[in-house]
Amino acid sequence: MQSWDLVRANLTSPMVLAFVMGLLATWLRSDLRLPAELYTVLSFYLLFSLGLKGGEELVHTPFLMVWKPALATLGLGVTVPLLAYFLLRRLGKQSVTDAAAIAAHYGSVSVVTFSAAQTMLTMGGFKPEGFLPALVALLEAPAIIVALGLARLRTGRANGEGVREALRDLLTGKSIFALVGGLLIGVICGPEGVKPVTVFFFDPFKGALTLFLLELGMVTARRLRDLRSASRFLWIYAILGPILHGSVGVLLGTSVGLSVGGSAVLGSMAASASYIAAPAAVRVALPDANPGYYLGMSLGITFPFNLTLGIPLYAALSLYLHGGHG
Amino acid sequence: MQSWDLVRANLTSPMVLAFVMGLLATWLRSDLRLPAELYTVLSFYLLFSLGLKGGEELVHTPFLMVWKPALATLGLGVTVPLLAYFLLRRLGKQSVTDAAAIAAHYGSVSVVTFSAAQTMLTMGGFKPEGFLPALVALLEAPAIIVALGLARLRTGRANGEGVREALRDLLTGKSIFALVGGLLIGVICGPEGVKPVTVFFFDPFKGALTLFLLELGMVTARRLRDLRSASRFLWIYAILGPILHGSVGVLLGTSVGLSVGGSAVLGSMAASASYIAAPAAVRVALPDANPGYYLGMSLGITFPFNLTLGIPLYAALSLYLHGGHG
Amino acid sequence: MQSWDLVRANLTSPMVLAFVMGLLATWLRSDLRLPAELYTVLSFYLLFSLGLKGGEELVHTPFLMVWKPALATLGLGVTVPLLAYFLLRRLGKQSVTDAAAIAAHYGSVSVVTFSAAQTMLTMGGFKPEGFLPALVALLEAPAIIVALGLARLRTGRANGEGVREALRDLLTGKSIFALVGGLLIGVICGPEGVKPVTVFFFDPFKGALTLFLLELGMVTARRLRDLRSASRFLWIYAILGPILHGSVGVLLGTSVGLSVGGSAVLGSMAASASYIAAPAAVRVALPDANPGYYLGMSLGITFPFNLTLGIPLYAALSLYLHGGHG
Amino acid sequence: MNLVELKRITIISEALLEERLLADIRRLGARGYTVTEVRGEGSRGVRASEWEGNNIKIETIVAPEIALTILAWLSERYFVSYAVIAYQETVEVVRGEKYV
Amino acid sequence: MNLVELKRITIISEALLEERLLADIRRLGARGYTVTEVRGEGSRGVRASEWEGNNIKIETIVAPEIALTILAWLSERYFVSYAVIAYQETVEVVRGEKYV
Amino acid sequence: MNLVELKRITIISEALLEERLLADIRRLGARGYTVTEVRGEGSRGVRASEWEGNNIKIETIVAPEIALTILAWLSERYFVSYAVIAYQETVEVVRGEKYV
Ligand SMILES: Nc1ncnc2c1ncn2[C@@H]1O[C@H](COP(=O)(O)O)[C@@H](O)[C@H]1O
Ligand SMILES: Nc1ncnc2c1ncn2[C@@H]1O[C@H](COP(=O)(O)O)[C@@H](O)[C@H]1O
Ligand SMILES: Nc1ncnc2c1ncn2[C@@H]1O[C@H](COP(=O)(O)O)[C@@H](O)[C@H]1O
Ligand code: NA
Ligand code: NA
Ligand code: NA
Repeated sequence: MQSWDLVRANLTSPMVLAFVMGLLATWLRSDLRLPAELYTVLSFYLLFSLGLKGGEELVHTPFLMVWKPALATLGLGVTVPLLAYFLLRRLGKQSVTDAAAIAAHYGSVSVVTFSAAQTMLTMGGFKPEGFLPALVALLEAPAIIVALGLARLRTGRANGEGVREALRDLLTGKSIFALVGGLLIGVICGPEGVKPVTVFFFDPFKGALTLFLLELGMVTARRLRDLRSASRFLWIYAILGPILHGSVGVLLGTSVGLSVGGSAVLGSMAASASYIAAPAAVRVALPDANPGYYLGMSLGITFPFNLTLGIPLYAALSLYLHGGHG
Repeated sequence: MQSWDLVRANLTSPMVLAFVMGLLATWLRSDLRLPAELYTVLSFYLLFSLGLKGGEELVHTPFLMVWKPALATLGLGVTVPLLAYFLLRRLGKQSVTDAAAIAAHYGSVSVVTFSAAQTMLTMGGFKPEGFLPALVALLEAPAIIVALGLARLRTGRANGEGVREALRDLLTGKSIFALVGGLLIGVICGPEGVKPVTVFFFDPFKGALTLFLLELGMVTARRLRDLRSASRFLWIYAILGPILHGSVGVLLGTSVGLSVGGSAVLGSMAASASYIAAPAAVRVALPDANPGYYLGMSLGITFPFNLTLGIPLYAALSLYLHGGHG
Repeated sequence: MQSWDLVRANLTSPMVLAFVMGLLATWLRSDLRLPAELYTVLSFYLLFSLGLKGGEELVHTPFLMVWKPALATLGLGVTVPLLAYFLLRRLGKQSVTDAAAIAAHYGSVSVVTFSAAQTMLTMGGFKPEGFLPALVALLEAPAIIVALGLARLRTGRANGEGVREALRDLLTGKSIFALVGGLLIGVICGPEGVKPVTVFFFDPFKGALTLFLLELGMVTARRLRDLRSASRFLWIYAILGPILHGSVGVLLGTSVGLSVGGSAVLGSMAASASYIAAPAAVRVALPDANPGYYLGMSLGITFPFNLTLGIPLYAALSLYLHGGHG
Repeated sequence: MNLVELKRITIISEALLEERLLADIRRLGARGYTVTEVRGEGSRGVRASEWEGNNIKIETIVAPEIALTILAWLSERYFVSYAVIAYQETVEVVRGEKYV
Repeated sequence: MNLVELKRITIISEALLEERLLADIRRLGARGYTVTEVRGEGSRGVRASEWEGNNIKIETIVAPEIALTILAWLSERYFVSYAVIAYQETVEVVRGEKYV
Repeated sequence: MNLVELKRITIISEALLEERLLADIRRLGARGYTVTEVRGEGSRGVRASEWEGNNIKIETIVAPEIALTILAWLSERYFVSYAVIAYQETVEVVRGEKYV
């Protein structure tokens, strides 16, 4: 069956295996360490390269092809956090602050999940549309704004000053900045202008992603411990949530005309939970929310789930919705 | 018009845009940070790679072709600091120490400006002579020695001990060491011997330069603030000085037989102001000179000016002097 | 003569010259510094890439071809430390702890020496067997275990707790972890799966090794000072020891059917002294042994000796034993 | 040479708070500060960054009255919600006048 | 705001000992610690790592009795064979109760 | 275990001065030192390096007389032209004899 093939190809890719190696390094208490500086450099590199590639492709994409997916993405950025907040409050009995904090994470997007999805779909023969990185930039902020707004409405706790600071920081935040910076440079330079730097920014991308995932594996393993005190509902939501949000993403992507690969990647974006932009914003605006919950869920459970099983699942759904063919 | 084309090509290159992105990151107070370790590694990488490439090309360059440009370079290294010192004292009314300190910077050379000039000229179709990196190594130290000598003559302030220490440090300084080390290895190994490492040292060069310029943009933006207290004359000199020194460089280059590209690059070298070797030497030998002035001028104004408008200007002048053709 | 050619090719390779440049940087008191983080990242990169390449090749190597060299390697891991310990005690009059500590280092393996040997032999036209990195993984630990066991037998000083801790750390130690992790990923992914990341992990390998050797040169120069107080015997052993162990390795490699290149590399492995895994283990289990001796010898003398003269020597011996032909 | 007795305040906190804390201590009268990247563990151990234990240590030398103002403000504003610890010591500073 | 007088212990040692030292001070009663990467030179200068001078500094704030226990243990267990130095100071800690 | 009262000197300065400062304190009698990379801002804020705020912190434990000699030397030699701050504290050092 085709989706099993995807799962298998996925699980035996260097990227996923490097992530597992990182997990093991921490669990087996190896003294293997990669410096935090490498993490910083690689995450900038991945974001900037993604942006550059996206920008370069955006140049020769007709606007007509982009506006519907862009609207769909903004729609996801508003719907998913509301959905997540509602479920976490009603079914999960979480406090307003914790529910809003978690909703902000699930509404936003993980760039590494996006990269992994794009790489895997391309390797599986379903090349997604080239302008998707632009959508990532659109999906990052809105959910966080919606969730912080919600918390502010429901309590006085997310005090104005904190929220305002968090929003300002958000729009100049490093991940948006790197991605949008790359995008703009890609758009301005165009394919010809970008060519001299492709050896540096495009060719080693998959290898750099592999190395980054190894380091992320070590970080993830440490983060899982923070979930000890979390209720069982949160553990479950960290897996069923993504499936739900991801399905909405795939559906929406398909309905606005994205290809099999494109819809699957949009699904993966919707399913993914932010662990760079959202935590920084939430920590400032909602200091009473428990970081152990929101980071533990998004980095400790949802990220590995998406990386291994989630992406193939959204790909299978996308394939099915497109009538079983690329 | 051809020189406008150069300006435009220049301003829309990934390198210059990355530099602007770095400036913006600081001005918009983004939390984007690249670790200082990356800066150290990239600057070594650029210097060493340049040296290696230059050395490899030097092997099959007849000595007859090199000795005149080499003498011209040494001439620049003596003339430019004297010229700058004179103007800064007479017209600018600067103190002896500040004038000497600034003259040391403008007489020496910025390797990144050199790399950018070489890359841009090559991309514009005017490939400069391959042995130019050897000239960079020749241009770095003399001006600093001349300027410190001047200061010592005019005051007792640049005390002997400090000057001697500064000179010893200068000749084993990291930038000369990396460049000359690369040069020698390139000469010894020759093109065949270097081949196995070209994938690492040559192919990613332009991309690495782009990343370095991004980081340098952030640093530059912070340095500009130091100029607040500087007199208007210094602001002006930071732009007119390079044009003057650069023109001398292009003229001299043309007169010793360098090609359009080669003369333009020699002009860019003369126009550029050091911000690695010179500050370190000056800080030790002339502790009373204001670092806010010399670093603010060379890094905050002259570097961006050369990167954007200066290099095309020297290229246009070189083209004109060569009769309008490559 | 062919072996002189090897020596010359070796001494004029970018790798060896970069190492010399690193030595000079320290001896001439240059302020050239490469951050410790780069060292960490490069050593991980080299180990992981080696493993990956080895794993990928292991997939299509029949088991029959591997088992004999594997046994020979384990044999070396037991014989060499016993031999070294015996000589250091009897002829060298070293204390039990120092003898055991040094024996642990010479019995284990230096991955950089291995990489250099593999690269040089390949460049010299004697491509070694692809599965050799797997043997490196086998050679790292046993000698350390044997030597610590010896020390424990002869004194009560290597107290049980320390030895147990050291052994646990050893098997999850960063160098084994990186190498074996790469190996397993290479085996699981196979050549097809690894292909997308070869641009990152394989192509820049030689360049990365060059950069690493430059940094290692700086470290080595500082380490040499630690040998001031060592007896003359230790200086001599640091050169004659490797020749002895290396010859045993070449002989054993030839006798189990390895090619000229393979035997020469196995000899280089035997001749090399560990300076990552062994020092960490020995410092914990034998705190009274003098790190100045074991690190000074392995990093300060044996490593440069092998890099420059040793490898060509083992290659010449291997060539001779194989009847003078590849 | 004159030595002046001043207070050195040390604040250890999650890295996220750096800018805020620096703005606060400057506003409350500190004339300078020094920041070190550190890592650590405490009783709470929560950290809103992927990199657990990624902390900063801020040290500032101030006059005793200002030290108390700063410590009081930190205690009130940050101690409940964030991973922060702060303490003061007496130090003898060369040319200490300039920090007051 | 209440300030409590406590002891701050500082341990500087070769990086290799980090995990061990942290395990020890935790076992002896420390409730938290902060680690800084430093480099240095001393009288012995031996170091079992390629990178000479690659040390760590561990700081922990504890009650005075615990401080003495920790220092005594360090002195007995590590000082002979390893490159370690340790000292204590008195600090005034904001909300110091939580570290005792 | 014996604790000896000694002085700990802390010097914060622009990174450029590291080698010089270390040579000086060694010459004046220090038997060891520890260096940390830090960043900071002060009243002057000038720095002759592209990387603003790139400072070092040198700590050395010495006998009280030596502490005064070192501080006096720093004050006279460096304070006018360079970005340097220095202070001393009393610390109780385990096996403190070896630092004197
Ligand atoms: N007793 C202590 N001694 C030294 N540092 C501490 C101590 N307790 C906490 N810290 C530091 O303060 C940070 C925050 O502590 P906490 O809020 O208790 O998690 C920790 O990560 C440590 O770096
Ligand atoms: N007098 C001192 N002052 C400050 N730090 C010291 C002193 N002596 C030793 N150290 C530190 O402790 C480490 C180990 O010292 P040692 O065991 O004497 O080699 C050194 O690398 C320094 O970081
Ligand atoms: N009041 C202060 N407290 C702590 N560190 C300071 C203080 N003033 C200056 N510094 C440090 O000393 C360096 C040089 O200070 P300055 O010479 O005033 O620019 C600064 O970059 C800071 O790292
Ligand atoms: Na999402
Ligand atoms: Na110049
Ligand atoms: Na060996």
